[in-house]
Amino acid sequence: MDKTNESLAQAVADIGDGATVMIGGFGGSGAPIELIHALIDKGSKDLTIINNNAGNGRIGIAAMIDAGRVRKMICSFPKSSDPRAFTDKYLAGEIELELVPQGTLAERIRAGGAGIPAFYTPTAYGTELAAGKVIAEFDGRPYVQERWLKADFAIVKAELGDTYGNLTYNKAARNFSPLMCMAAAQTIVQVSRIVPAGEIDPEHVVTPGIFVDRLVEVADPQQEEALIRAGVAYV
Amino acid sequence: MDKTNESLAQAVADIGDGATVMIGGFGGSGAPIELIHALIDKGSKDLTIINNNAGNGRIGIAAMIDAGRVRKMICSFPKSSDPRAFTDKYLAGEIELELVPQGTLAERIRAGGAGIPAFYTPTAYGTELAAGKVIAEFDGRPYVQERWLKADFAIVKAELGDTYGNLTYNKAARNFSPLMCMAAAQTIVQVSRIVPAGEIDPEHVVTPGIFVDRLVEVADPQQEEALIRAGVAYV
Amino acid sequence: MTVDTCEDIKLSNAQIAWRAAQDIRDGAYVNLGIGFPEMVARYQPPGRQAIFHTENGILNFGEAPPAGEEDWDLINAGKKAVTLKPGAAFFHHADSFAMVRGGHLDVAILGALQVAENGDLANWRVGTKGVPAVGGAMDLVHGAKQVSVITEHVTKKGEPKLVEKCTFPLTGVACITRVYTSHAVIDIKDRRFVLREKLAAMSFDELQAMTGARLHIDGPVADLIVPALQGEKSD
Amino acid sequence: MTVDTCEDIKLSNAQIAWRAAQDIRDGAYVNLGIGFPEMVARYQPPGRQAIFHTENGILNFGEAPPAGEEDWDLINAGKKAVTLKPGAAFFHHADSFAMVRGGHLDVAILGALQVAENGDLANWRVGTKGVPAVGGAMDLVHGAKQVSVITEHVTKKGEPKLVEKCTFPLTGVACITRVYTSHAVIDIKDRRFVLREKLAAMSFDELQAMTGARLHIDGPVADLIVPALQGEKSD
Repeated sequence: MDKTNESLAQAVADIGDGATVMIGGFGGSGAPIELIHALIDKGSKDLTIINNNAGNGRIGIAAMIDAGRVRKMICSFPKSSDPRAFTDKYLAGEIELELVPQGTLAERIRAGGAGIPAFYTPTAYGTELAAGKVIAEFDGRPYVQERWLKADFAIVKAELGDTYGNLTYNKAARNFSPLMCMAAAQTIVQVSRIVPAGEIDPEHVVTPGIFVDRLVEVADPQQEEALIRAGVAYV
Repeated sequence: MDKTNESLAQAVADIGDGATVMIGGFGGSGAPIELIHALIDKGSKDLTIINNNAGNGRIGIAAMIDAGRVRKMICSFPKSSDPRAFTDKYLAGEIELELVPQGTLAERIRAGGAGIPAFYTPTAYGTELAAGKVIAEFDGRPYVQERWLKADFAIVKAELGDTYGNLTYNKAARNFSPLMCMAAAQTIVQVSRIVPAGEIDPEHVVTPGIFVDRLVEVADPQQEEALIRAGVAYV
Repeated sequence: MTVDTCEDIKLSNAQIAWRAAQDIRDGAYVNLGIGFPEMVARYQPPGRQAIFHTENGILNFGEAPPAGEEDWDLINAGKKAVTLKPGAAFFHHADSFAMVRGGHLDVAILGALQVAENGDLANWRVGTKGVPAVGGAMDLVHGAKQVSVITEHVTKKGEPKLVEKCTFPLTGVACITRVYTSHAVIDIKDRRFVLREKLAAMSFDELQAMTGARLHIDGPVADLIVPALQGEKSD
Repeated sequence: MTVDTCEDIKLSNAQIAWRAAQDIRDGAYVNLGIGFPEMVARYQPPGRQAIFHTENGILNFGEAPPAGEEDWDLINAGKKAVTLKPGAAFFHHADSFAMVRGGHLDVAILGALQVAENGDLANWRVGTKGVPAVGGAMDLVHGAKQVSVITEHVTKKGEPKLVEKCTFPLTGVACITRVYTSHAVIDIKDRRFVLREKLAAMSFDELQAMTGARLHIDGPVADLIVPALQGEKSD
């Protein structure tokens, strides 16, 4: 029943070539840097990565893109303070982009986790991001049909995790992570501290353990934004 | 900015005849008994009530039905340990029933709060509860289209509320209430204690204040189940 | 009649529940329907621990508290008071049914009026009279990796409950994959009943005579062996 | 050219932001787009307090912390470090965009490349070159009771930004109801630009000459009066 994994390498060991991987975080807030780097070390390629952004600087998702591991990005905002990794590959036609409005991205991921294959949203109606999509009118207003988004794996960063996988997050680092935990076949979480079951107040659990498969403790996790400001590159 | 109301009567003062009202609670767990009784006292009629159940015994929603105030119930399970109030009116053809599977009821309410006019679910496909509904196939599997559910008012019970309307709940009394807070034009909450803004840890807020319009403190709220076991009737 | 004879040699409800419990692996997330299925929780094999989900928003709840110590905000879907185990979590109804509809449960075990050979289930309503009430049944049948039924093999009148086609209103279409009865364990595979285990004291033909659709043999048929059990009262 | 003359007498960005801030009532829930719109937060009238929402999951955040004291898990949608005010709340991205899409925000204020007389907005992309990035813009335009734009009245090249029909890719259709420019305050009503306020130093004809679609008069036109402001740097 204990979901603890001994190492980052063990936690990502079965993420194979061609996998679809959701990665938590909004910019550097909540980015699971150690898990991303473990996945780079593993060497899996042809990945489809789902994240709000598309990497920044030379670490994390940007380092994964630099290393040529990412076939496709599904995101809302592939720009950042140092967007070279994605921009270069995109302009060279070496990486595919599915651009999704941020709220639609969040809702598609939640729908994937909640067993809702499709829903309607006003977002993007009449824009090029709705091109080719089913349109339907409800109560006299047009809406765009959007499909659920699922993944083979989610890798996210949380604050506390008990051995059953119940999670809390740190401040706005929560962002997409609770949704991604729901929408992936296998959810892998790095937490600052693993605690015994019962240590997290049941009222304060943000992600219930049913959505979590593996935990790995990274006691003093790196913060992407701080690394970028320090000019760190992962190679 | 302070959302505190002085009295229960003040909090429900503008719930008029013909209103659609979501009422939090699952059986007696989370039932806002004092707000329901204040609404009975106000005398509004022809109400459409949305709740998981349809009242129990002679108090709460059952008392409201007994008093002839409810035109229609939208619920998943109009049975209880003492279901006379609803059963009598229903069998006499004096109350309308829209029966909705429990998960679909929850999701329709969430959709109402989230601006999603319709979604697809596998639930009820092939059953009489999907009769007349739009069916669509996704990835080879049939799904039922369901519409959002909104209300003019929600009346719910919470545990702590700060003056901005941020809420916590007590245990499983949470149930439908956070969804109903999202889906109503006006959300009215009875809380065991109103605290100054800043007293609830931002990490522990379950319903953010943006979904709450009015708070009223009911320091020692009655518990429906306990009242029913004591044979209490509200007349 | 063969049927009458075999009614004398049959498993009690507790024994059916015991048998179903043996197939639940350690760490499984399980939802047990209201009533008879709740008995399954009593018979978890030593060394295994399932985590029980209840629709009204709890993971990892435990047995009823002693009489007089109930907290009526801490109840299960059957509105009975429960307790918490370490590692429990509370969540709202939309998240709860995201767990269900999203396929996050490993096992759901439900009661049945009828099960058809194609996996259709009827368990929510006998006819068109009285007050209909569906609760979460229509969600749960689409909600788990394995959806099983526990049931008497025939009705009190001796009529088969395993049938070619359900005559009662459906709960779900092609949703049941395993049936534990008072006389047998039967899988539903390729729209057929496939016999896996039967009471040693009865012949295949005797079992077939009690069954409203053809029983198929596809692989070995084991003896259905269940210990004598104490405290068989269903609550 | 009239246009050049009027460029000399115009509001600064800070002054445009100030003017927009005057229309935000006490207790309003407000989302400010990344960049220029963020300036609006600085000019809340005395005695009024708006509650600011950021897409990445915070309500009631405050100003940036002093340099060196940033917590990079506590950022806004522009990925800038922020602080919390008392009564703040954290939530995940699906809940955050439920607030947006569900119409729970009172005001959203966005920047614009072009606004059309029917309320269409173009603000996310100039053409088809480079890396496209949409973020939450397409959600926000459908997300508030009032969706306003703050903008220069014309581009740096003197081309009108208020037009009959947007030529840049659309962000949303018929979504903008008010425009605060460097020269005027204009409502969009019945698919027409209706002038509400203009700088006293310019004539209606001068303003019309800077505007790419017809300006209508429908009720009084007030002078647009804004104080001189310190610290006008946009961040």
